Amino acid sequence: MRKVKVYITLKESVLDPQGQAVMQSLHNMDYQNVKNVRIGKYIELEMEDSADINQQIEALCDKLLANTVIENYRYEIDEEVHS
Amino acid sequence: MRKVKVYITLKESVLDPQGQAVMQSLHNMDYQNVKNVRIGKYIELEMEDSADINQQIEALCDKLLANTVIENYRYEIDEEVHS
Amino acid sequence: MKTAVIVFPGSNCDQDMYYAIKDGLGEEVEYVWHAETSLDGFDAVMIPGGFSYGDYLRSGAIARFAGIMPAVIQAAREGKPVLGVCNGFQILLEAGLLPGAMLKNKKLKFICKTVNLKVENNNTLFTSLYKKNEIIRIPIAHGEGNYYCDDETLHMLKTGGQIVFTYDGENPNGSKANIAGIVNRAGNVLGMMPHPERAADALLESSDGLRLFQSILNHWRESAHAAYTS
Amino acid sequence: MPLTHLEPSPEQIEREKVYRDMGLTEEEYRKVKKLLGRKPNYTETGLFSVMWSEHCSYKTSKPVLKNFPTEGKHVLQGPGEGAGIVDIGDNQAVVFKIESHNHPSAIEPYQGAATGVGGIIRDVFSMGARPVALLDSLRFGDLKNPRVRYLFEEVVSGIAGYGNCIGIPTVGGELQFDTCYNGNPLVNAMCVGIMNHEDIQVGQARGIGNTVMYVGASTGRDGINGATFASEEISEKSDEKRSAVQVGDPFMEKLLVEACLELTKHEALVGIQDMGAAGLVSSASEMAAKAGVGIHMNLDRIPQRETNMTPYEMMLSESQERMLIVIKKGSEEEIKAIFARWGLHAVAVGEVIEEEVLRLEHRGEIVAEVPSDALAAAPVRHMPSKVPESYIKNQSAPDWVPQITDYAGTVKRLLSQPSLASKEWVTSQYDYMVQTNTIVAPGSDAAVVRVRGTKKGLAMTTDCNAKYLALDPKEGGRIAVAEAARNIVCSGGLPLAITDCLNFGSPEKPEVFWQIEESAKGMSEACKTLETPVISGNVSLYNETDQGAIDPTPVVGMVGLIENLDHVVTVPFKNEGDAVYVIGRPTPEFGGSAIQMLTEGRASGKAPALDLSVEKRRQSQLLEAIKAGYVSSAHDLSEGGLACALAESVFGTPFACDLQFESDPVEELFAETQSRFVVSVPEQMMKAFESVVEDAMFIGRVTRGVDLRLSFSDVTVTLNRPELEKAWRGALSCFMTTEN
Ligand SMILES: Nc1ncnc2c1ncn2[C@@H]1O[C@H](COP(=O)(O)OP(=O)(O)O)[C@@H](O)[C@H]1O
Ligand SMILES: [Mg+2]
Repeated sequence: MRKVKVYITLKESVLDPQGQAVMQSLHNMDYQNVKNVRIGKYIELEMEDSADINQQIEALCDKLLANTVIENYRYEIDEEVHS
Repeated sequence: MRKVKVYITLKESVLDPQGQAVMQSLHNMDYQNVKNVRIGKYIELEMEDSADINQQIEALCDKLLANTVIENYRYEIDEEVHS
Repeated sequence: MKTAVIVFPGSNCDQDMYYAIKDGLGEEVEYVWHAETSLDGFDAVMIPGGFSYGDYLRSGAIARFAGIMPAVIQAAREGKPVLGVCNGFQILLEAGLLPGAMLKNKKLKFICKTVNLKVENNNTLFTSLYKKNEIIRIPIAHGEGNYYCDDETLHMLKTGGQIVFTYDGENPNGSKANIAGIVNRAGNVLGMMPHPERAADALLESSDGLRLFQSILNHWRESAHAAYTS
Repeated sequence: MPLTHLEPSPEQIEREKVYRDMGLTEEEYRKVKKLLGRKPNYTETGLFSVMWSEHCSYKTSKPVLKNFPTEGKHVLQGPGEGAGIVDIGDNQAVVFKIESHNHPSAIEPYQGAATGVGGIIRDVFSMGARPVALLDSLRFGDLKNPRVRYLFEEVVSGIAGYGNCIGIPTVGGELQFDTCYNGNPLVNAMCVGIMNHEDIQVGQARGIGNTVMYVGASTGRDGINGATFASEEISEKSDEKRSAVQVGDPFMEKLLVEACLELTKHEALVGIQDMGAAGLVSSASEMAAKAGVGIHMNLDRIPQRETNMTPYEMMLSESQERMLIVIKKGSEEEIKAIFARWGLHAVAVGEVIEEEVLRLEHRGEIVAEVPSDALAAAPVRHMPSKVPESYIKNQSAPDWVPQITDYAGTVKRLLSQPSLASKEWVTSQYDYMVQTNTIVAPGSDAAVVRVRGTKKGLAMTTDCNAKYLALDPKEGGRIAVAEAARNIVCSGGLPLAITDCLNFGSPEKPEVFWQIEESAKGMSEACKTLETPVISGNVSLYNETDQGAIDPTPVVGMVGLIENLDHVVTVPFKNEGDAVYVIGRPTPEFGGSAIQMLTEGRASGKAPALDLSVEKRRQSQLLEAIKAGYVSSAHDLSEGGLACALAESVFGTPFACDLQFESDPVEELFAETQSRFVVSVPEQMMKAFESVVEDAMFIGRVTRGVDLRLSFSDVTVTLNRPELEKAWRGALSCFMTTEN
């Protein structure tokens, strides 16, 4: 089994109301020095290793995990896990 | 300015209904080989560099970005960004 | 009795709470803007439902930093009744006035319907007019009402009689031990996901929520009377 | 440099016909040149192309729309502003409008639906009204198709996500499934608001020298060319155009609602309009044109979310949650203070000028200057229309009559069709109770919302049976209005007015244009007889995929006034022993019926006929009986006929009924003959009821129990309530629950 980490972010041109609201509240809390807050998803999963693991992950992301109309994703495949 | 990446995950002991639902649909889509799906947040922000940047980020996370009753966080500080 | 209804940006049950107290209960009530810093002169504090700050990041996470929150915490310490409903409950959790946290509903969908609640503890200032184990009909409307706490906290809640309401029959959101509402140890801060203010008017589907407000009023009358005679 | 140096020059635009890619025809481009007296530059070409798109200009539907009856004694504001307004007495008025977001929802269903809700809410509060209710009229394809399930699930989440967050209850709507919507769902949202007469606002830029301000979210490159896109068929090509999907921010809009309603009370406010389709261009040019003035706008002051935006991008952006307001010069600081309290910025971006032009300044240069009324005056297109072959064939086809032996099984199958089944899977995701004025929740004929502080209520519904329109658009158009009115009347309301959303295929096809004309004719006739003028509406054309056009679907949104909440009546039977009446006799009309769809899989023949004078009489008499307190429950017969109406009358109750008929069972139970109702009446009211409602026929009694007994001369049909109810309640979630 391999551990896969998927990072899903909104496309640059897409409005991120959450990020905006969080930044606003950080500013109100006197963290004026924080900028450009963007909120995305971080998904961890485990998967059998295989020759086409990359294709498999991409299929998962394209079909379900990410909404490619508004989101981008990238992923990392970690070390072997035993479970 | 430094780019900061914060990863927020549910604590191991906390059930993750979203992760469960995603795993269920992956299984229904015939990705039986996917296990242990956990869904968290991935936050990117930019911040002035400073000597106590680590403390600052941890304060942000403890106070606002994560709810430490149910969540853990970790972060990375990236290269200098120019904006 | 003079009640404060706190208004955050994104609160949307503030008016419902206001009318439940003004028309349902027939008592004095005022809105208090989140940026205010004092609750002097109020006998009870209501944190209404809604989506404060859009529920962005986590429900209640941003609201707990509002200017009014120190005054809410102060009121709670002084023993004034503090009621948080739905988003108000979430804010009380984030502010640490009540233990635990909220997760997304088990089925991940927002749920709006009237449910059966069981009154687990009628020995609180909020529930004295209900019978113990009475089943009441109160609406719920939330997407994150799946109450979570660790086992130690749960044990404490149980032994301390802090679980006030549980869902009877089907648990709509997957909350731990069917919890729908809890009080703090002192018993004067109640957080609940169901909306008693939506059930405080004879024209609506249920008016079982009215007795919760009447209980608060009775408590106030008794304690005001006690203060007067002592 | 104003960033325009990279754009094609006016000469290049003409030479390389760039205007065509931007959506202007040859003829339209020539007209632009004539209006300007020169060749338009890139920004200007863009302004014309969006403003002259079907979505913004109604250039093809205008000739049809102008025949709608729009006047009535209660109408305070007809079509033309953000939303229509009707007087409800005591110095109060109801404001409402419906709008489509079909094309955005086909691409990104969650955000498409959410921003549809956000847009219609802005239309209502920009009139000065507080939004009190939402309705959603939805059409999807076949639920067996996974993409359709995805669209359905996400659209419902999007509506819930926006409406619940902003705190406006979603109290009603419709939900139908048909293969014709497979690639092209319909997502129509309606918003209803309440206001005092003196608060009525207009979208006008009056007063030379007054200040134009921008409030709300900042501008990004969202949905650029969205308006042109909505006027094209969905195709592979649209994939490329979806550059930046618009994302809704209901939290921002909640702040905007509150701030704008505060602003409405301020005497410095001159005009207000939301930035809907075609954002800044349409709001600025419409406000100027309506007041016969011009606007000079400095684009450097527009709050921008992204860097290096060109004038073209800023003017055409469809970023959500933005409003344009005109205020008296000198009051800027006071206005800013109102918005600041809600955490919003209000920015002065321009000035009202005498010269009737929209003049845009960017980085020290004038980058566009066009006559303000030119943008709002797209050349009307008169499309050819042609009677479709299928209509002729259907009209002359022999009447189809179903053959039924297993009555109980057929009723059960009907009730488990997604279109007829309980909509609870959807409505339980909507907060229908917030504001604590929802007197009748989703599930009855019309929703009822109290007017707080009075005894009054508003009944509201959306309706359209597209199968009837597919067979006969005129008859179907009449029925859509009549059915909406029936739902209002059954709830105890007097129908006041309608808003409509005309969802059709491509008007460039003569057969489709004929459908548009005919349906509008039919709707107009019904509106006249039923005295419900059209006060607002929306047109959505080009609802086509390579599978063809959708069925004509002109959705009718109607609001009625309930004088006294004591008059409110709902669908379920209330008391054992009450007398049951059917108003109206059945005729063997099965064209487009639910039973035909169930057994044949397609609609054929004639749509049921509607006699508007009979309709009007029955509605008036039933309303009179309801107001007199004679009626325990009332329900109109619609899809699925009497069989389904009776079942719906016992669901959720401990009751059944025992009924006797002299008619033919197939006709009586399944025909979709129009203008029929099922009503229950307490014993002591029977005489009084019969004296008021001429066409009421006593058929039996409400019983306590589980079996509905329906006796006909040679057959007795027994329907088991729990069995039917289980099928009806479970059908949608059965499709939507993916867990094994
Ligand atoms: N998409 C929807 N959103 C909200 N309510 C809906 C929706 N679809 C149906 N409903 C509600 O379900 C009930 C039944 O709808 P429908 O079968 O269309 O009624 P009718 O045939 O009387 O017009 C109505 O109260 C309606 O408002
Ligand atoms: Mg009906």
